[in-house]
Amino acid sequence: MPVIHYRDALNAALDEEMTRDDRVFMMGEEVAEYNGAYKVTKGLLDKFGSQRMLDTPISESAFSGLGIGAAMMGLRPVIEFMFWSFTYVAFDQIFNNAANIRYMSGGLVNVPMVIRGPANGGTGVGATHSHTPENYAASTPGIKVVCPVTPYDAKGLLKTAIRDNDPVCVMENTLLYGMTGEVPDEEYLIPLGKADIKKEGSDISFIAHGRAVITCLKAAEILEAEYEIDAEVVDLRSLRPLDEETICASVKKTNRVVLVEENKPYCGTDAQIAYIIQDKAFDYLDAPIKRISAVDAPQIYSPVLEKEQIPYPQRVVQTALSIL
Amino acid sequence: MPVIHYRDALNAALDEEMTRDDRVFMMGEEVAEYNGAYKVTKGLLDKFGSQRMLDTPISESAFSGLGIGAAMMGLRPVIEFMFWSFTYVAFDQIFNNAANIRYMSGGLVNVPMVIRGPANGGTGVGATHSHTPENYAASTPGIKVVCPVTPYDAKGLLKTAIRDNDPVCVMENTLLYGMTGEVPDEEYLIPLGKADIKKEGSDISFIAHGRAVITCLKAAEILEAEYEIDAEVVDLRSLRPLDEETICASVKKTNRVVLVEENKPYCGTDAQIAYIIQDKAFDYLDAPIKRISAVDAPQIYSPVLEKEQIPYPQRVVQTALSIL
Amino acid sequence: MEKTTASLEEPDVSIYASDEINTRLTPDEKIDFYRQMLRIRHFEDRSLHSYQQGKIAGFLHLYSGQEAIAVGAVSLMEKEDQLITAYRDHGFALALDMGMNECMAELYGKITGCSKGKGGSMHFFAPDKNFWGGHGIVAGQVPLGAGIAFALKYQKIKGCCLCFLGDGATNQGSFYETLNLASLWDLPAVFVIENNGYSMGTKIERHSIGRPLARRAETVDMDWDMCNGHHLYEVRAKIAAAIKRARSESRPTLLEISTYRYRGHSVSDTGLSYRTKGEIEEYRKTKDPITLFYNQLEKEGLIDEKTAKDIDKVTHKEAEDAAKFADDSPNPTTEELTRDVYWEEDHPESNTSEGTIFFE
Amino acid sequence: MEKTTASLEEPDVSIYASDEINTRLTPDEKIDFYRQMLRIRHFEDRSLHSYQQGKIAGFLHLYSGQEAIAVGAVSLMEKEDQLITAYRDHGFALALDMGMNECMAELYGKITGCSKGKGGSMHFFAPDKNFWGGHGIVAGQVPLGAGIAFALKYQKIKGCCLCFLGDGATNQGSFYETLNLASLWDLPAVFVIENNGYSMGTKIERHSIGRPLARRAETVDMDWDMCNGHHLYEVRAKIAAAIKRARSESRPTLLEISTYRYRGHSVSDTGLSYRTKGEIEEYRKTKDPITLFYNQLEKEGLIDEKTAKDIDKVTHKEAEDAAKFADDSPNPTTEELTRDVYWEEDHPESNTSEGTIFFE
Ligand SMILES: Cc1ncc(C[n+]2csc(CCOP(=O)(O)OP(=O)(O)O)c2C)c(N)n1
Ligand SMILES: Cc1ncc(C[n+]2csc(CCOP(=O)(O)OP(=O)(O)O)c2C)c(N)n1
Ligand SMILES: [Mg+2]
Ligand SMILES: [Mg+2]
Repeated sequence: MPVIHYRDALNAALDEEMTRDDRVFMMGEEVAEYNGAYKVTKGLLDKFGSQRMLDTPISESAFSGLGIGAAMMGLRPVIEFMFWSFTYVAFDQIFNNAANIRYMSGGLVNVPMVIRGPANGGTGVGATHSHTPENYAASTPGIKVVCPVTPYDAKGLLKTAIRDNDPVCVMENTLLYGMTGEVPDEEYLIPLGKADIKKEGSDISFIAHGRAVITCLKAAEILEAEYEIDAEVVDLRSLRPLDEETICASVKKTNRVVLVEENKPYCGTDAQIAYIIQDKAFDYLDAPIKRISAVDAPQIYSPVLEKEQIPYPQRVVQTALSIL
Repeated sequence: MPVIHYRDALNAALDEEMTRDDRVFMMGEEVAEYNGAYKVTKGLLDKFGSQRMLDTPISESAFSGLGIGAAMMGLRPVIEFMFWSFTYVAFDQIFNNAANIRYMSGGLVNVPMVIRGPANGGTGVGATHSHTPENYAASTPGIKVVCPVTPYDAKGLLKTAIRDNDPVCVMENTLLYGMTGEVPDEEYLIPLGKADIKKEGSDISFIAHGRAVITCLKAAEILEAEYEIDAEVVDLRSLRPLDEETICASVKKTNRVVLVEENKPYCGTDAQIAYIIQDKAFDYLDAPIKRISAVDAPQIYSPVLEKEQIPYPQRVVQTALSIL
Repeated sequence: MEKTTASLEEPDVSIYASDEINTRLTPDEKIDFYRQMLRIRHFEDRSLHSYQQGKIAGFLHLYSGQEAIAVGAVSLMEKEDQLITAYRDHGFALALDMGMNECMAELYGKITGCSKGKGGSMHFFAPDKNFWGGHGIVAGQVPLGAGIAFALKYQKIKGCCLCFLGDGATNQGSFYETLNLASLWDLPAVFVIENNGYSMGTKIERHSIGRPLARRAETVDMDWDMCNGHHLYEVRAKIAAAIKRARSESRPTLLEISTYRYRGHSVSDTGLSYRTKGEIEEYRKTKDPITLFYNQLEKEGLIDEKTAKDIDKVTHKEAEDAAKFADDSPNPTTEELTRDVYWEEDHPESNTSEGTIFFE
Repeated sequence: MEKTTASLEEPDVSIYASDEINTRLTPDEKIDFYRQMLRIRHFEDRSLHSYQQGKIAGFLHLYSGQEAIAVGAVSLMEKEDQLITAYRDHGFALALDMGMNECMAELYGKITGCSKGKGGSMHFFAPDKNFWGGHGIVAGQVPLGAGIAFALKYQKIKGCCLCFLGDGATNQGSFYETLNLASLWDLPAVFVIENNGYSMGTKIERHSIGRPLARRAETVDMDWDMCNGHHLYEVRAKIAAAIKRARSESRPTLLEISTYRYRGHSVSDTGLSYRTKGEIEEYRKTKDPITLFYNQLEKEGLIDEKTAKDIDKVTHKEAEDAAKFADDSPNPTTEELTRDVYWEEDHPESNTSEGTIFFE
């Protein structure tokens, strides 16, 4: 199978879906002539022209709203945010308008729109540029959220998101754009709401999304090599809809669980996952559910400390050992 | 003790703090000449003049940011939002600038600002005007959050919030403005981070904030009258800082807990509380922690259905019975 | 409905009466405009009454006094033209020929309402009539309006989007962002400021500086114009020019229409703490759009008191019947709470998602 | 630093040279402006080098080419005047006399940095020098600038706030909201658009319509003006007029200063995919602010090659020393992660709160 970069997997998804359906168009800062701040949209302007690949001014509120209006009319906008952090200046359009219009119209309208871009820390861009608002998004009924970690998942989930008739937030990661992975030549789709067991195991469950999945896989390796502990790594992939079944099945098998995410702890997504597990698998838990999140402070610039702020494998290992 | 309205308790807090400290000033839509959309600021323009009571245009982003700039310079702005829903158009200013500036300046700057207004459903104003973003606020390091439910708490917490040197979000409720309660004539302050046991009990703990506390008190009455069950009602009052001690003490006493909030369920504040309880009082739980939140959909207009959407006493009673 | 006579100071509107856009109207069409304005007035009066009876919850922003704008604007719309507005949306809904029943039922929160009782007064929709809402967040609809215009242009459809906002709404950043974008991208949009002089209780002088508001368009090289909102013919003439510009040149316009609201901002506001009764009465006497149009039609020999009374009766009855319809309609059932949240959940046959989408 | 000679086409700047604001300058002051500009240029060059060495993470937005604006503006500030800008903030920090050491150490993420290594390149602060940041979100600082001006006025302090933003930032709604508010409330603010022709890779023609950008102020009855950013004297003259208006009339101004950045938007951008080398070279040859000011001082008989070389050497060494200082400085310790989040936690002696404030 061909091995490609995460950014190119996203590019392929966009390319295929724009080819397939000419209602699909893209907007965002620097997406067209500059080929995207991270080159995710490379070549798409040349291929699809400036009618369908639009560079926007720094007017996030206006162009998000413009996307919603266009989606109401049946187009299928894909909006790139240079950082998910910048959705904060368009928060009302996304989490009020896009989320609620269908409901408030009694189902007469729907908003088939994709909002995508990186939502991560770890690159030394400081507190203003390092938000991970997947919990905000997932907490909003009317919105769907996916967080792909491999090139394979990125392509399959983005394609599905573009075909979805509801607003979907796709949360990527600048640290993943350069990662590689196998992606088949043939077309495929990944359904929303389907978790993926990235590593099977029997002693403890690590449940994660986004780049934290990689952290868990590394922790699992260490546990295996150094402690003969066999950890299972569940990649949620999709936060809303959420694959509760896979989560609970894993916990029921291992009876111990550590939830890992790069978001801040208070009301992070894993708070919700923890609630679900203790509610639905209460009798299977041999230890309290543990969480590992980013250290609870604004994102620090200092590259040395930011590495400590974000969950790293040894932290996962230590926490796992504490409940084994 | 004098019995006064919740809105008048807030008014008294503002009045006293503006009298005490002339760095305190107020801004917001209709706060001055109109005396506030809910008359919380009644009479303050007459008393303090238009330099300190400012009616703003509908420019939430600009006037929130203006407040932050003024606070950096040592003033102590109190900003009224007509609805917390409207913070969505000022989200970046509040949850990026106000929250992060202290950190990004390495502690050289602080932002002594209060943002207050109602955050609630239940009044038939539909999905765009019924947000309960206390979970968003509390999830943001750098921000503090309080949700007073009685006139007594409203006055004491708002006064403390105004004197606090960090940004504090005060989440009120339009349905509470007209409620009455005892408020002493003498000055008092309520520390942030101190929960209040609104009713002692031994069989089960109800933990809530805001108007859900009243719902729990009613549920406790029903349980007592009809089932001879003695429920304890813990009012969190403050979400960040959070009184984990009182929460855990109650759970350790009753071994059963229902969390009630008017927010939507996914990553609502109670998801975090649930995690804390199962982590810190795991061995004391005789049943899974249960949560009751607003039904997971945009806020509905229909007055009949909105009553069903928001937690009501019978729902709390039924849930309590299911784990007793 | 009381009828008053316009004062003598009223400027001559014959220039607009003789504008081709108005001279080509048939007598029936003109009478129908009159009927439509009355229809709105009666609907609003009846809804206010229902509110006072406790049948309606939340907000109720009445359009009374501004009728000539909605009726004038909608009268110019062709098949592909679209419309979007803010929360003061009943007038537009009715002008777009939505039934009073579904509108009143929406206010009552009934399942027969245009949004099944889920949206309420501020959130009416009728995509089949090219009506895209009804939006509660001030100026939140403005970028959407640009998006609707964008969609027309993208699909090479000759049409435009009429996008309405209030004077207070011009102070929202998204309005200005959209002006730049619409002009930069040549979008076929007509932005209309309904300047009724107040943003809730805040008189325009206290909420924004720089007049006219429409001149805000100048800095982004967008055409703009001013208009008296109490003259239906003038409204039609001015909006027609903007629509033409949108359709033929794909260029946006910002139009500022001066108007007035009789009622408080929403029904809980008496509307009397920040303005005098005299101010309201003055407008009613000299600028009521319905009265003025009656006088105009009378001058044209198209209407008399008898016809007016008949129309009054019919539209009044329509509103009464709508209230009865709404009253008799059932509430939505509990299952409705989680319907219409996600398109996919509402269409299980084509839902490709797995997992849990609603949480407890 | 290479020195080039300004081309002959350069407009005569003697009108600004003879402006009282400039004639009153002492020779030492003038030489010091030259030094300051060079100091910025060298700091930026050194930081770029350090970035290439892998010593600096994240973004690095260099000010090279725009020096006359920061130096000119800051030279006019009196005790009570305040300044705030966006992420391209090193030039302002240095002009405000922040030490190169603390600035470079901040870029290196060290505890000796001006923000203890917590803010990074985009988030410099020095309240003791009236510098309020350093802000990463485009135009996010503009309302803050209005608030700083508000605070001065509120306390009846005669002073103003200088608030800088880029050309691309004018497309953010908060900029426009703030213009209306600042004019409506008579705030003593000077808003300065540093128009370097690009918003990242987007040329101004593709991101905003309507020229000049400063005319955006006209619609809110705010004074505005244009200025060449490569002439320090002109910058001083134009900003002085705005500051005077702020201080004496408490009225805001919007000033658009044309300028250019030599480097890419941030260091990861070569800056060559959307503009030609020729365009950059042309500016360097004809409009480099440091060269132009050298020529001016030479004409005034205040500088010669020897003096210039000395200044060059000193400032170059200052930058080298700063890099060494930064390199030698320790990283912040782990405990720093949760310091400086809450004022109250950092001041346990006056912390009245109870409960848990940091979570796991
Ligand atoms: C972002 C936002 N802020 C505040 C409000 C509350 N609000 C609703 S209408 C209104 C006044 C709007 O005035 P204007 O735009 O002139 O329209 P009008 O009501 O006069 O039709 C305000 C402040 C809101 N709905 N949205
Ligand atoms: C709200 C927001 N959107 C996008 C960005 C990403 N971004 C940073 S700088 C920039 C270009 C700004 O250009 P301009 O205002 O002209 O300033 P310059 O960089 O030229 O100094 C962009 C798009 C951001 N930081 N904030
Ligand atoms: Mg108005
Ligand atoms: Mg620029």
